[in-house]
Amino acid sequence: MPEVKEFVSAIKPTWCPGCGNFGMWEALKRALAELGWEKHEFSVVWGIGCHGNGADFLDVQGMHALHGRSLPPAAALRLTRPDLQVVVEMGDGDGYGLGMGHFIHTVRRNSDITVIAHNNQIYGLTVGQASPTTDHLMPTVSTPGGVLEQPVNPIGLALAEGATFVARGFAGDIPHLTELYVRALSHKGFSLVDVFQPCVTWNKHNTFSWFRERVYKLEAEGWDTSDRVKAFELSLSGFHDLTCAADECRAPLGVYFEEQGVPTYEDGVPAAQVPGWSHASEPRDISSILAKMS
Amino acid sequence: MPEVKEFVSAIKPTWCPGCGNFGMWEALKRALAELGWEKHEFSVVWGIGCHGNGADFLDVQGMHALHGRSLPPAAALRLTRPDLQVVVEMGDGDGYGLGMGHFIHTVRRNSDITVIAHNNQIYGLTVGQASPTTDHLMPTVSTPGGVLEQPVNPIGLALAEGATFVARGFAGDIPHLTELYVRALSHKGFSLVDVFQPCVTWNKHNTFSWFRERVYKLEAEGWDTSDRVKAFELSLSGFHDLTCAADECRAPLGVYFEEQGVPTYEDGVPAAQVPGWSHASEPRDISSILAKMS
Amino acid sequence: MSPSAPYGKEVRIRIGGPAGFGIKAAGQTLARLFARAGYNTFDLTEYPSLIKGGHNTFHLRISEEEIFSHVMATDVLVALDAATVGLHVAELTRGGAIIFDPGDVAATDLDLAGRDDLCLVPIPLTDIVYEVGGIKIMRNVIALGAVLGHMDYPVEGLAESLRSQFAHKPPKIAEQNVAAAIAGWEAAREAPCAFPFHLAPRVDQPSTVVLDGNEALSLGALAAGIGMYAAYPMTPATSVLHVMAKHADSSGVVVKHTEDELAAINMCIGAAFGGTRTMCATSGGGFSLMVEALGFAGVSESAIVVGLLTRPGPATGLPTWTEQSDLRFAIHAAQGEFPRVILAPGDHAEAFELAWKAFNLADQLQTPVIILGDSYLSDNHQTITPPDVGAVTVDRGQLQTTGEVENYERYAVTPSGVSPRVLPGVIGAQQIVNSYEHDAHGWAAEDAETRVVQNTKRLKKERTARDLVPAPRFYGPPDAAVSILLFGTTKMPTLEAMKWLEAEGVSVNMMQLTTVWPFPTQEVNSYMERATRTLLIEGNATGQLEGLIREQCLREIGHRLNRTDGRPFSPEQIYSTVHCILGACVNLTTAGAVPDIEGGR
Amino acid sequence: MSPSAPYGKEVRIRIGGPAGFGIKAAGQTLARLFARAGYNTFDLTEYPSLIKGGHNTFHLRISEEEIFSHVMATDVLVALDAATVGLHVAELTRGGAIIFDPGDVAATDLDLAGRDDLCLVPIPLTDIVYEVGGIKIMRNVIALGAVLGHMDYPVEGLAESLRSQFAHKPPKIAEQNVAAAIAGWEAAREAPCAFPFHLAPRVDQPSTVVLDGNEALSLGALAAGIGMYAAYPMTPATSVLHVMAKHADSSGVVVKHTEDELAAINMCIGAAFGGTRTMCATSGGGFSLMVEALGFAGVSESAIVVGLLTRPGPATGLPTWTEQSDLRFAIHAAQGEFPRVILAPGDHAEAFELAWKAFNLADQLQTPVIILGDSYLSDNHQTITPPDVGAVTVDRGQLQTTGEVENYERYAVTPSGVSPRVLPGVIGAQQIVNSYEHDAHGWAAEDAETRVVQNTKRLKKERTARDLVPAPRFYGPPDAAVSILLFGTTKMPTLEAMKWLEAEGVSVNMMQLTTVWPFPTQEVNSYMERATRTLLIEGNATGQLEGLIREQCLREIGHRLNRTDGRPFSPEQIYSTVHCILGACVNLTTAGAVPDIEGGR
Ligand SMILES: Cc1ncc(C[n+]2csc(CCOP(=O)(O)OP(=O)(O)O)c2C)c(N)n1
Ligand SMILES: Cc1ncc(C[n+]2csc(CCOP(=O)(O)OP(=O)(O)O)c2C)c(N)n1
Ligand code: SF4
Ligand code: SF4
Ligand SMILES: [Mg+2]
Ligand SMILES: [Mg+2]
Repeated sequence: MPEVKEFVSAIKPTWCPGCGNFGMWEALKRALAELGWEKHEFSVVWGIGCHGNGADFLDVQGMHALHGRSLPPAAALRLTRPDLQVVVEMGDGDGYGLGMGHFIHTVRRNSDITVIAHNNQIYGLTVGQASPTTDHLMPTVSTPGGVLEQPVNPIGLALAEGATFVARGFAGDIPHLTELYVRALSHKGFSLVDVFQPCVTWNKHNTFSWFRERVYKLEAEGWDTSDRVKAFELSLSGFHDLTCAADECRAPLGVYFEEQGVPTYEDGVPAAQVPGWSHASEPRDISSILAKMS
Repeated sequence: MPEVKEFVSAIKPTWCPGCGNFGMWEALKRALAELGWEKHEFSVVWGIGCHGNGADFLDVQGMHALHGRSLPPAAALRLTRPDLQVVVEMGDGDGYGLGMGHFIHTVRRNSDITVIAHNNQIYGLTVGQASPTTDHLMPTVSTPGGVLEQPVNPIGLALAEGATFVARGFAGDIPHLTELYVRALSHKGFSLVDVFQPCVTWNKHNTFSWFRERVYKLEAEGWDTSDRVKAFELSLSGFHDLTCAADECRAPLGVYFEEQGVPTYEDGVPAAQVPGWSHASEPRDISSILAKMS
Repeated sequence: MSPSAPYGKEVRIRIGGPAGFGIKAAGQTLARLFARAGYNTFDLTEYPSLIKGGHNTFHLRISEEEIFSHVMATDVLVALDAATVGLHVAELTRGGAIIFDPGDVAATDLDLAGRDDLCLVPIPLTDIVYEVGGIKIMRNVIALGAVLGHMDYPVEGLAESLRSQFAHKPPKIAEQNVAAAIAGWEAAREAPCAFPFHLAPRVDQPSTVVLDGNEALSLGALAAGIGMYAAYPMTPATSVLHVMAKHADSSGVVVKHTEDELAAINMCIGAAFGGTRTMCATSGGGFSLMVEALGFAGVSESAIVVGLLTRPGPATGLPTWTEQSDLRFAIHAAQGEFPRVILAPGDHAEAFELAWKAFNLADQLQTPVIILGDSYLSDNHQTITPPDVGAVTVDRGQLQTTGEVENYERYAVTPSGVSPRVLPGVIGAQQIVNSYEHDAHGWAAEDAETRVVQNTKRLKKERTARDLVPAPRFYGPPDAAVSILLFGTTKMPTLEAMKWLEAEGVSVNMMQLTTVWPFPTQEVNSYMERATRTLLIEGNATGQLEGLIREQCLREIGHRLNRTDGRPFSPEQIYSTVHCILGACVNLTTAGAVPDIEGGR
Repeated sequence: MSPSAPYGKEVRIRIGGPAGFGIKAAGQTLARLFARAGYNTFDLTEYPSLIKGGHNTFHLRISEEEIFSHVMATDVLVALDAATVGLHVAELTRGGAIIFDPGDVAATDLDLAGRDDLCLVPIPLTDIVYEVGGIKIMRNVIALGAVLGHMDYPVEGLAESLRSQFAHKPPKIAEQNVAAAIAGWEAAREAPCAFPFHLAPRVDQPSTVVLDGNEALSLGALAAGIGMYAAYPMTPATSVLHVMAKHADSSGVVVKHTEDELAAINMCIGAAFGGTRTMCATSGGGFSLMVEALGFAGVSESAIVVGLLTRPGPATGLPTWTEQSDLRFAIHAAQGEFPRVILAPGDHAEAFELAWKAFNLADQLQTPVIILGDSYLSDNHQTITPPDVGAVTVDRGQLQTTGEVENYERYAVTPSGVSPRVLPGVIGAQQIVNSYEHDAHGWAAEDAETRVVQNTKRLKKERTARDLVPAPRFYGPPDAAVSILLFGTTKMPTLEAMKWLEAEGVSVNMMQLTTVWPFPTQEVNSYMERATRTLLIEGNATGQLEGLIREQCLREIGHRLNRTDGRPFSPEQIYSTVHCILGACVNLTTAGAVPDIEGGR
């Protein structure tokens, strides 16, 4: 069973010093080590963005997919390789912008994958434009007058589509984030961990200290993780505009909602019970099908 | 002011006899006449599907867009033509499948358009495959073993993204549907009317009678349209599987949620206050911009 | 020359009426009937993009000899509504028959365009329905009975297939249908004029199958060991999804109707990463959405198969009709440069063959393989000798599915450009399958040297492909008065026309490009070198194959025949074109005419 | 021949170091300084796809004469880290200088690759920062001061521009920066070796502007009266969105950062329906997502402008580098066949000109117009005479924006193929702008005749376009030893190389295709007809322009120069290639070499 450091690849991380991605990287390595996953027992799929650059820094059997398209290949890999666990690392622009359609449809499918969203509320790699989760009225280089949209509410959306595990973490609290990862990775069915990941270079608003002033832990308050509607209500508190004070804009961390025992998509697909490559060791016998056609 | 019949085009509808689209067609014509909209005061944008074939049957200044892409052109038209109201007619596959991303992002933008979804819970024009709203476990030609996904919950999704007008109608109740249309078309900001539209040819499950056994009117029960969380809870009752009995699977009709006075996207865009073509009557003077570059 | 009468070796039947009345199903019952009776059949369904109403037709060709395509001529026209007569009377051959319901339209009101050679066969379809206590849809069955009756062909076969067809329904239904068929059969016997000759069931004929192009493609994919099929419905590719879904559980295929085509192809890439043989199919609009991922498959060296079954564009275009205007699009789709293989089946047998070969090529080359077809291939049925399942091979190229590796490099540079592929799940197979340019391990790389090395490595596979892909196919004599060049489904009507021309002693040969990319420059060069007159036939306006030939071979085409009205080329059209090129245009008096050829009668 | 020393007319400065230290900003301060002083400048920024770290460089060319591109040679190298010296020492010209911080690396540890001709200028950047009580980022300003000091160029200009640059900040900041600059300037004066010659501010020079290609494109679009710009960020197109957003409110442009590129282009089509001049720009990956809608614009006859600014692919490829490998993709993207215009600006002045002309062409032809550029155009700055705003015209073609119409037909058939366009909002302008094939009104149509009529009508517009699009541009003598063919940004280094060759008496001419589609067959034919030796230069591996010429002109290219390492062609490379073609290869000893040309000193 690999130790934490064995998940470090030969490439030195190129993230900006102080970037929230470091904390997420560390937490994932710890969670993997804690779960004792061997490198040939799982795969990681990344989207394109600063978060995606992480594909070079984790020593795994992975895939660096297209911008916004990390979920379809990940879901298909899980569906055709029952012997592999699948983890997705996506960005907020990547996963909730371009990839929004895939996100919603993967949730309602209850694909048995774990999705980690690097939610820095900004486009990092393309130098600081508004992302779908950028706070209302925040000015960015692509929205100098401030963002006019309501930020995307990933947790609310996931809940609306029957998600079975929805959590939120913070890159600034690695031990807590590691716990969330361990629970999400152990969950059977679709699990989402949306992580506040401060971008120290482009997002001067949602900084580490900004979050530290606002985050609190649901566990600590004995939150009931079985109430979908209450969880939805809680997700609305995620909507905050620039002006709102720390005591108003609380940011709950932890598991919002969890439901066990819901059949996964893979459960429902007979052909998904063996590795897909095993069907192609020799030509398939189609005589019975042909017989019906004469 | 055109009368109902004046919105009928020269092309005779080709929908299957008994199709729910007839009722929606009729209700829209009535609503337009009731509102007294002149044909040059609004535009209609259709997606591709049986619903979209309606583009040929309504005598308007409209656009028959790509499959799944009716919202972006509609939103852009509204944004660049403050003098035109814009209505979208989309399908469930069209708007909630391929078009899901645009749907979510248009909602959170609070674009001042009215979106009518022809929700027949099936792909009509391509002969009966499962749609994103097909009931759980329903077998179709593309899912002979039954649909494994949770159906898309358009109302819940819209509510999660801050929608300001969310309603559900039924093609089998034209007067009530007309009322909903009138309210939606009069609403300032994004309005969604998701309409149960029985497909008599391919969807043998969600039939007119199936709905008649289940629908009830929110107005009649004095529903409070100002509570987003309660509306969300109500939207979950939209999740029904094949087996559930009429008395369990109630289908609420009417306005789930309504919020007035929220600024629209158009309100926030200074350039959106005059028709876009007025900027191109002559070359724009860019000397002040050039001056900064020397 | 006026339309020829039906002749001994062949009968052509057209059933016409509004959509939604089971015309296609009825027609196919007839087709199967004659196929089982040892005849060759070819049927063509034409329909608009709506579910009910409009004008649909089903055209069936039944022949003792080998046939390659539909024809325009019709010997027996079944008019389920009045409009059908006016629309198709011109296609009727001399002495041809019209079966119609006098309840729909009086014989005297039939628009016969002045023809007096036709045989009117009034059948009270609706009345008979009531007599047998059936439902309206049974008009079809009665009409089928009438067709057989008029042709003096035994009705038992039909009765049988109806019984088996309704076996799962209460026996009453089957008997009603049989009664209806017989009633129609008898009514037709009373027709004033008799069918000029007799067909009879044939014995000791080799067994055949009747299938459409999409079924042939699906069977090929299934035989190849496909493990996942992901698609979003789009005419004419839709039915591949249906066929795959139908056999998914019994054959062990994961079949996913995805949220869109972007998901479909990206799922294929994910499944391919896991070592699964995978395919998605669509038409031009969906393919447009797959373009970026096609490049992803190229740079990540993923083995996927993409079906591009074209229809007339641009955009939504004419959904249910046919065209060959996406050839260049398929060749150049996606930013950047990477190797791809494009196979273009010319008929149903080739659809099966090229489908399974596509999977081998994808694995051998680790790059996307496109199967380029069109509506004419997808929508229509042929009787063919059962596909040669024995010939199917599975070659997965350099693939390790299990075990252990050391110092693995996913993108190791090799002479062929193909790198050993080791799947995730294998111990030590750390790798990044990457959409960025990357180094041998798969890590993103931006330095000039690595870029050139990896880009060159990938493009090398296009040269490697040349030795693996199917060569162009050659038909006809080595030397000919006219040498035809084409790709894809145009092969069918061309072979048919060549048969007629050959019978007239007009020598024509043909080169069909089964692989359109990499382009078979050498073969085309030597073919054109030897040609007296060249004729290029393609279903587009801008001459896309012609442009390819000019670019690759620096050669000019002599004559060209293009078509863009959404309808397939007919053998009649190709036959006349060849005659025109030879300076003696045969002026066929109607679209429906077929030549009176030697031994035709 | 070894690298030449800096010479009187020109100085080349390279600043190198890790990303995120304001290298580009600092460099541009310098560029503006010299531009204002009457010099021509050209700067090239090279950076990897990450935000901090890595190796970034800014290369600035300053010249009295007209310059067309970057060069590899460097006279003054500012090394903000040790690595920079080793990476760029080979580019240093004879007697060239290295400005570095002995605090980063001791002079004795500098990797000079055995060069003894170089001038080392140690400047304690970090120490000076502390002296003036500034922050680390000020190292740049000190370095700039040192560059000027070493060149014995007055520091006042720099001081000035720093003051204006920090005008909005507390005065303390500005003064710190000025102090830093002066300190650097003075430190450099103490260098053991002096700069071989003196630059001085020039007087009475015509005023100029310094801008990059994306700014030029944006200005062209703004001048043309653009009303909506919709885009999703993608390198190298991203900054067009930033420029547009910056001027949105003041210029009255709706600027939308969309959820994806599908939305961007479909929004453009919706806005165009409303009569708004509209544009979206992206790179290959985003363009892939726009493909289907490009066809929608084609069939619906929507006037939109699409910027395709390419980078090396496939897929994510090398985001921040340059390539010209999407030419064929741009020409053939989308299913079906429809007219399109593709314009390829060769430099910044053309970017402005072709941008505003693109909007006229889109309106005149009512079809999509693509502006094809690449990273080399987008990312780099030139000093140019201010774009000729007076020359800009607005021609909206046949457009009615207000009033009333009767019996309107959106798709009326006309000789030119262009139909009168009447906007929604006009009384009586009922119409359906349709993605389906349609009739004159816009209603969906499937009959063969309407299809052919409308498809032919649309394609007719491609012929109409030929008389409207910019013709190829010709440079150099009518007859030449070598005739160069190219499109797009390759024009820049080629013109530079031609200047050098001309000075040597080597006669070279060049044809630049400003419009790549419709293809200027005639012009290319007559150009090649007259050529002695042809050389085709394009930044791709498969010879895409070459293929086009072969297809359209049936002509073979003599010599070719291709590049796919993501780096732009350098004039040095083109210069040597021409010499090689002429049989006397000039062996430039290093990449950094530039020829000692007549009057060079
Ligand atoms: C189709 C496509 N469009 C645009 C891009 C350019 N692009 C790369 S990363 C990115 C956004 C990055 O933002 P996010 O997804 O939030 O990731 P982050 O960098 O913040 O981690 C964009 C627009 C692309 N690679 N592909
Ligand atoms: C990109 C693309 N993919 C697929 C299609 C084929 N297609 C046309 S309509 C349709 C689905 C129709 O279902 P829905 O949107 O629910 O509309 P309905 O027919 O039920 O009204 C599909 C898949 C298309 N036109 N474009
Ligand atoms: S730009 Fe932001 S997100 Fe990207 S690496 Fe730097 S700090 Fe992290
Ligand atoms: S198929 Fe269904 S949705 Fe389409 S027209 Fe017929 S009944 Fe209506
Ligand atoms: Mg982000
Ligand atoms: Mg539907």
